[in-house]
Amino acid sequence: MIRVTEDDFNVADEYRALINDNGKDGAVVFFVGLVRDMNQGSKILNLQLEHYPAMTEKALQRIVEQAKSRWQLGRVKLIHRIGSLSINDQIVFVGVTSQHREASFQAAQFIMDYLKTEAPFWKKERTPEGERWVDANDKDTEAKSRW
Amino acid sequence: MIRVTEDDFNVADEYRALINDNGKDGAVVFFVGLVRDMNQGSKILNLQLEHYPAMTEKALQRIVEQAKSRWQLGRVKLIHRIGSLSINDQIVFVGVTSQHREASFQAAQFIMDYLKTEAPFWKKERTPEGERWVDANDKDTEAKSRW
Amino acid sequence: MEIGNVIKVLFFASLREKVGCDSMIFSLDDVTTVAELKKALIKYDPQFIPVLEGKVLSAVNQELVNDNFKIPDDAEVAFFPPVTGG
Amino acid sequence: MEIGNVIKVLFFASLREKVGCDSMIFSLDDVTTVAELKKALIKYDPQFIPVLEGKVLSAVNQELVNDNFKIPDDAEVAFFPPVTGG
Repeated sequence: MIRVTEDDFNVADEYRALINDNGKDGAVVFFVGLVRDMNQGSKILNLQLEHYPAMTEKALQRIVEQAKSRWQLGRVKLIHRIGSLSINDQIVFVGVTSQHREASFQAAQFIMDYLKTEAPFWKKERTPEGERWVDANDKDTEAKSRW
Repeated sequence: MIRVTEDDFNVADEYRALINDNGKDGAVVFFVGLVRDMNQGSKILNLQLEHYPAMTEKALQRIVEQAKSRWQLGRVKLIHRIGSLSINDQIVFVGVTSQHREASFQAAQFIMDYLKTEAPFWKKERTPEGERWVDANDKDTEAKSRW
Repeated sequence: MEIGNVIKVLFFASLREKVGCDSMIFSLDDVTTVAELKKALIKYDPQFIPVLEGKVLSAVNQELVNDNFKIPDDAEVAFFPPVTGG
Repeated sequence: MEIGNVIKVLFFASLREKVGCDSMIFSLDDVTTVAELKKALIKYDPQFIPVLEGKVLSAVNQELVNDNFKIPDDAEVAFFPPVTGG
């Protein structure tokens, strides 16, 4: 259900695993987060994703469990990459299935909002001007407050 | 951007087309709607999707344009199948990219809410008890009213 | 007979099955709105009562409209039940 | 010397770089809460002032906690900046 890995993931494989032999769910929502070429006004060359290994899976597990207790979900998959990433690389995958679309949409957003504010990952960007830690975004804290 | 077709679609191909050479967008949200094995209390054997050919693409185009005028979106793809469909078959695909996740999540939901209430498609289900037209869902009308 | 406002009327899904026909041509001079077209159809054949009363959506020239919408000449008017795609 | 409450303190990301070290062991008898641990660290070395003041998140035994959280014996306490994953 949770994977934290240096390896890339394959969206088609994850999609198949969510829908195979799953006749009861009519809705699948996925989110993929990718490395953008610009951030906070600078061109990005690549980035490094640090995390707190002992805590990461625990934190993600808790977020997914909270989502499952709030909405009637079928399957949930959450993958987050760590280590060195380039432009356009996949960073995070959230896939949720449910009978009706509302639950999947809500849960996928809930998971991302919590992941963005509670899961111990930190991005360090390399730009033409040098390296810098990415600043946390106030919008993410606001986004979480709606739940 | 819009496709109305009897043919199945491939989520992996659609995903690739959304992210290829798209360094500026950090978020991709997709929704896939599938034929469920149960609906409104009956086992479903298969279903037939009728539409109003002269109107369908026009209606979908308008929905996508409304979404694009409300949120800053990168790419949008909307596919809806017609004709004969079996359990677990893919019915509808919505894929949206944007710089940040909020716009993609909102737009994908907006598109689905409008599609569910304004696009001229009708499902006829075959159940062990016979054929029946699917009833429109009040929840879909409510969902639309939030926008 | 002079032909005035020629309207093509389409029916879809359960409405098409109730009417038993997917398309009709009407020449109706006094009809200006969708509501009036419904009344004229019912007057022409009371079998339209169960078809056109209740939750029926209307499109004129492939755009959803409400009952007060004025129908232009040579329009394509469609009646159908609430949609159930997606 | 009697060793009382042994605490492992971890730093991540920009805090790790500021401290120049990712992990320390402290034996601090009077420390019961996260706030007191911060004070004790600053008293031990004023270089912790710019590290621990401002927006710092704290986790005790891998769970996010606030400043009033009571630290159990043999805990792992982590300090880090607001997270930026996803």
